[in-house]
Amino acid sequence: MDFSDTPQEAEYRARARDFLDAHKDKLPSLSGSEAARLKKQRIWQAIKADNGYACITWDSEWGGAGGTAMERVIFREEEAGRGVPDAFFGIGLGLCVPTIIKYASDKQKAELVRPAVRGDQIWCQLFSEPAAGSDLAGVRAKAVADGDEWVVSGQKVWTSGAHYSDWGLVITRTDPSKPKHKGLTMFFVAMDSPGIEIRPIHQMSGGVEFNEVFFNDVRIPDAQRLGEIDAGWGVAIYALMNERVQGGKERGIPAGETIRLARSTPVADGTLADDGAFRAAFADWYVRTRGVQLTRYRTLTAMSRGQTPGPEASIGKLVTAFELQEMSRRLVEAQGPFGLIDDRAMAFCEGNVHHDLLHAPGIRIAGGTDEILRNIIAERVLGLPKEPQPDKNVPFSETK
Amino acid sequence: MDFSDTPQEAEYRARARDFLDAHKDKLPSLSGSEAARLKKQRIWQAIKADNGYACITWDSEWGGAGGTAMERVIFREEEAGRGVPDAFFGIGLGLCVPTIIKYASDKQKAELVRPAVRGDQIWCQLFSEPAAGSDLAGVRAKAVADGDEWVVSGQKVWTSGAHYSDWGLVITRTDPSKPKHKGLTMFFVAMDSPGIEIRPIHQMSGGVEFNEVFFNDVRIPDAQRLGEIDAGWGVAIYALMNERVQGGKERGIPAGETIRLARSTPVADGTLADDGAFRAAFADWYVRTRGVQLTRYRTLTAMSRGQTPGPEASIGKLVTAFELQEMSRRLVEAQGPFGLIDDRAMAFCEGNVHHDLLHAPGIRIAGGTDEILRNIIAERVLGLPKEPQPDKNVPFSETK
Amino acid sequence: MNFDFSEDQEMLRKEVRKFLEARCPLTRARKVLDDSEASFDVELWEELVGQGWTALSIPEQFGGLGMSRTDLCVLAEELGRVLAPVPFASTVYILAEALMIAGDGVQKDKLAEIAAGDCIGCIAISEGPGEPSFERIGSRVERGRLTGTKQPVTDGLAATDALVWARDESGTPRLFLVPLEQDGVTREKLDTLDPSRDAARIVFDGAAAEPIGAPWLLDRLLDGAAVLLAFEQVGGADRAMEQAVAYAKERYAFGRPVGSYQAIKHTLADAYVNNQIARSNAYYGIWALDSGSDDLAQAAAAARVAACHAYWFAAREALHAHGGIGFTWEADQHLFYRRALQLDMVIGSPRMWRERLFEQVEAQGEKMKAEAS
Amino acid sequence: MNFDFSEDQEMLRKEVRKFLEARCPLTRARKVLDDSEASFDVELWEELVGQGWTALSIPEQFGGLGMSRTDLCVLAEELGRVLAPVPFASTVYILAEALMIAGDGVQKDKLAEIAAGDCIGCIAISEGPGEPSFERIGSRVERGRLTGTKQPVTDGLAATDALVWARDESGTPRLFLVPLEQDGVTREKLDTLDPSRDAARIVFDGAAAEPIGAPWLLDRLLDGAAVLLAFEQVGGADRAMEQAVAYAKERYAFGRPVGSYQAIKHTLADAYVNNQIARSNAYYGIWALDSGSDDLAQAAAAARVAACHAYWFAAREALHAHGGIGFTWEADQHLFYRRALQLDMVIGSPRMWRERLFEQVEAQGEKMKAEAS
Repeated sequence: MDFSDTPQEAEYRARARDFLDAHKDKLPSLSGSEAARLKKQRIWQAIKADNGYACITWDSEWGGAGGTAMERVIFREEEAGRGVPDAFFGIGLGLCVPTIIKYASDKQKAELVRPAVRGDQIWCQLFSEPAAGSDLAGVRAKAVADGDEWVVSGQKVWTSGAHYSDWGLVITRTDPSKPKHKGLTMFFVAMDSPGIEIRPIHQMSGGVEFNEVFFNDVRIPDAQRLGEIDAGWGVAIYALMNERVQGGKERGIPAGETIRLARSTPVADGTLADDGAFRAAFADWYVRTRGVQLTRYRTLTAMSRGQTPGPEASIGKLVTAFELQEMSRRLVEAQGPFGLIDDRAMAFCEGNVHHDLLHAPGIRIAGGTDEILRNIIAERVLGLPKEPQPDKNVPFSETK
Repeated sequence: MDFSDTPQEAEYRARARDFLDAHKDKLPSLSGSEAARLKKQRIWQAIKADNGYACITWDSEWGGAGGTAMERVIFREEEAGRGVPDAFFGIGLGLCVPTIIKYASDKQKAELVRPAVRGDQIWCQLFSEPAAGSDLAGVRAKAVADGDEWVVSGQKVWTSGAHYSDWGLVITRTDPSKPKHKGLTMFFVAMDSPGIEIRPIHQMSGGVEFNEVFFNDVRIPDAQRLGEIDAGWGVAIYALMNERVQGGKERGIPAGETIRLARSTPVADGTLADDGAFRAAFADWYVRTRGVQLTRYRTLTAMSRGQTPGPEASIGKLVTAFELQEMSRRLVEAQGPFGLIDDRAMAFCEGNVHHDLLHAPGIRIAGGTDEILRNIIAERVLGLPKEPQPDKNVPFSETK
Repeated sequence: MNFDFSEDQEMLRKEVRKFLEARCPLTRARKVLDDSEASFDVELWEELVGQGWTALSIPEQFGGLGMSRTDLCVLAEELGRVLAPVPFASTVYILAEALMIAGDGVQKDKLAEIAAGDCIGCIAISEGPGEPSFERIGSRVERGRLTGTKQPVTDGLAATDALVWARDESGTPRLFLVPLEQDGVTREKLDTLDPSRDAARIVFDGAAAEPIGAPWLLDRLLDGAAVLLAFEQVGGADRAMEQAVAYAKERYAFGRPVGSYQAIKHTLADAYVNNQIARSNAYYGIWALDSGSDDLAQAAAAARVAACHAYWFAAREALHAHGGIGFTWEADQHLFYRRALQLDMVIGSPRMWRERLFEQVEAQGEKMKAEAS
Repeated sequence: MNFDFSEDQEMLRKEVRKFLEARCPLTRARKVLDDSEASFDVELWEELVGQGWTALSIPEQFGGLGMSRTDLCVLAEELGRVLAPVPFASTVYILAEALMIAGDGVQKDKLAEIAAGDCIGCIAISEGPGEPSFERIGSRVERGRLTGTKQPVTDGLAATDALVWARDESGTPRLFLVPLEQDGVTREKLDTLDPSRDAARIVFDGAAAEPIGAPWLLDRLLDGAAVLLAFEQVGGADRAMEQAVAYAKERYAFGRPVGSYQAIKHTLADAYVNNQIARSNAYYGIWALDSGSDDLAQAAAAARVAACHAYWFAAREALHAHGGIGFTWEADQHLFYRRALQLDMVIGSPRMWRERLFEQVEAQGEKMKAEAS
């Protein structure tokens, strides 16, 4: 039980620090327009790729450095500590490209993997649909074979980065007469293909992180099929399993800053930090968010011992999304009526807590709702029985 | 919107007070052995019956006073204010006897109703079984016709007062080849019938409020059948619907006393009553328990306008049982290690809060678990869809 | 006991609901939300005035309809259901109440203006971070002239007249009546968590101000507002829950309506329970307000604590029950989420009101103990 | 980083679990629970001593096995799983620690007695209602003689030696080592919420007492105990949850296993999450304890707050998930419910530890800020 770096880890960290210090002027930040940020991130990604920091745990064959999960986390910790955002390439390198490596042809891999690792090409994931959210297999976008091409029509939704992506992984329904999980097929598609229309989704928090993507008779070569026809569900599961264990910081303001904020918030009798209700709530919030962080270190330890992280990794978002929602409300409300003011220039923490309060509902939904995550823990970790699923063996075309 | 007594109610209350004052020496209390308490309660019940206070809302035909629900509550408030427990007759008069009035023959009613109203005879309810708890229709105790008698064998459980009851309402399975709700038949049975064996259940809280009741080939005349053969589910529903809207006080210590206790509990910096965490928790507890009380007054208002209380009455126990559990834990724990001491002579409030803490788990279960109550609210009040019930149309004998 | 609305009041509710369903769909609130210039829905406001709603609780001698505050609750609940983007609460629950309770002869003349829709009120108590507090108040009136900054002032742009909490010449905080259309008053729009409602920073620089009522008036006004706003909150919470119930019946996942899953159905049952508890506490609050009961402070605090909890829970979980769609700007769920937060904070947060409730219950316990001994 | 138990420790766990499954089924705890005379399971205690468990963390020079406190955690978790009705924590996590940290030459001799099972410890800090407090402590030592009453003292009947918190002649509260088998010590059994564990009222009337350690020793001992007890709590919480999971798979209602209903399955998922969070905080706590980190006070408080919450939640909901049967005396669920409460309060309640945690996090933040500037 050792929480500190091992000598090897310490050495890796020192090297990473040197590397980052040496490239101080190239480090991207959160400021600027999306286009400007993207440009800087691409340059930085290429530098990382050239130095073995882009896909640290991947084989060198794919542009990786053959490193450990712990090394990846160490690098990310150091990067994050210097304000480098974790943006643009996560879905591609975490989910899409590993799927390409597993399912695409050698020629395709040779063409696609390295540009993605270097940030020259960006990938997005086109799985969700209006009627296929938690129940991902409810996909309705259909692909119909036409010679050695497929014609895809339908609507995808919640696609991050569709508007700046070069490639997308798209799941389609190829046989509606089979039960829902059994008539799906996966493709990759060039995002500039004719017939693809991308519309941004305006979120309640004001941001525009996601898109709707419409497929209007989009033609995809059969060569871009991943896996067998009607076997797309397994490909999707493989893709989603590859979502990496994240390093770096939790969302929301850090503990020390939370207390300092409470110290500066007057209440009738002293400051918010003197209020037993706040102190107790803080303590509970602290052990939960800290517990998630520490649990991630346990997972990393398991990974560094060669184990694959299991469904228990689901607890992170389940806990932190809700805690973020409630703690940000608590902090905002403690300001009294003044807390209503949602203006970066006036609100505390540059309005970040207000933003968290309006953003947290989305975190509780995206990437698996609270309910889906609890199901995963209950069924896959605890082995509790599944619920009856009336549409399981019914032809998709006959389901609601 | 008037929270005070109307002139008629005030008059009724004054009369009730006079009556109670005039019988001061006859009022039963919580002290003494069960047998002694039962004896005093029977005497008091007879006095109430003679004066129209036993079954205030019932027709005079059945020994009632034709009064209003509000009058019943007023009488009970006054009675409770003088320390008279609400014991022994509740299940009989609230649930069993109304079912007798609805389903039994005139002769049976003439023989059975008045003795129950006067407290001369006591009734118990024999519905639950080890495999029929929340899913009450899972009854396995079987009744087999034999001439003009039925032979009943099986086990009932959670029967309050079985050991001092004269009569019981018992639901049995008469046709296991029918789906579970459709092969049940209801009877009433003399509790001293040969073959009935009663064993007390030792609760975790130390008390013995319930019994297991074993039926070993107990013979019940067909004349004691209530409703048609195999139509017992409807009779059970009727019986359970008659469970009255309770008057009187909530369980747990009252608000003022809770605060006084907190004032006398030292914490590092002053008393528990100065602790913001306690104050906030108290406030939430207060509005919830008070809210339940006030909701009951709304229900009574609806009843006094001739409406039947609906499933919304389920909220009371759902809220108060859990609040009791958490508030009693909070109060006990705030004592620090001393809170561990569970001894009437040493613990605060004569150990009642400790008792609540050990008793609350049972309240969350008995008479509908939290989950069943939420289902009732969701389905019957909000109209949300039921869950799939795989055994619904399956012969009972083929279910698990 | 008759612990419910009367038949007449239910009739009133029916009319009010019918009117608002026709005239105030959620698109009205959204319009104000989306329009960065708008502070309220002027047209809707004029229609409400036309219906006599601003006049409802004002005595007939001042041009009102002379109805009770319990009648007013019916309006409050219905306005809460439709997220009406108008300065009703500031004007009717607060300014009109202040004038009725404590206005002098001339001040009371404003009641007729309120009834006629010509006067819009606001209350300016907050100056900076933290609950408004006796100790920290910096605004001051000297020789009838007010100096200080108040922010945020809900309905501060729409209002013609403000109640402003400031120190008098002896340093005692009390309320002053301040016409806003005068030199020495500068108003600026503020962005808040609920852009469907109006909020302003108001700078007073020597504005004419006249005292109204004794120093205790503010507490009395906040108690009354807490009760009436509790009805708005219950209305909003019920509507948010109803929307989620309707969605959960229609939306399918894994071959079943999502409302058949206990995670959703039990959460919605909890919302129902919270709303009922809030409603019952609000009923007791309005009885205490209308009957002049000594219990008002306690009843108002209980009504507010229960209503804030219920609305936040309902808005939060109703949004969540809608899944991804609920997180979009186009969906209505965030309107309730925002309004729940707005009503949570507008007259001091639940934190402050829990404290008030505790103090009131303790004080009452002491009083009863003293009486008993 | 290697944030988990080592292979050797996992091996140890395997052995310990195997031993306890064979030797300490829940009937052992129940026996003490049901026997109003018994204070602990003497036979089991002797077996644990025979296994060398009381010697585990004691240095070899004092007759121990010289293993680490992290090794001890493995025992703690397993003892927690089986609700072992023995004075292990009082003796090993507290008395032995006190002697190792602060015992003088002669006092340290007791370590060998602990290793051999001849010495049983207890810590006597509570005197009356409210968390044990610096200000309210009434016990006092004058000229080596202790006077005062302590209640409840966990393992106070079983113990041979007590650590007693009392004022020294200068009035400063500190710990004293007090042999219990002497004149001037009267012990009486107390009924507690968890009768499977020993508790006593101890009256000291001029008992011989010698000081041990500096006044800060108590805080250090409580921090260490918080971490080790957190492992007992995690063990108990996991076991309670596992029982409920097993029951929920087998028990049918409405034609389905109750564990297929989200109300049950999500509650058990929450229990799992709580337990993992408690486990991770406990790991950090033991790392801080064993590595002598400055973070110990904060890590210990976090471990305790998380563990108390997890155990209470798991015990409460595991009982509930069993339905009526869980409420009976014969079922095992109340054993966990009671033990959760016992461990909640035994070294000060979660309320107190939340306060400690807040203070520690704030102090650390200040320190880091000072270092940064």
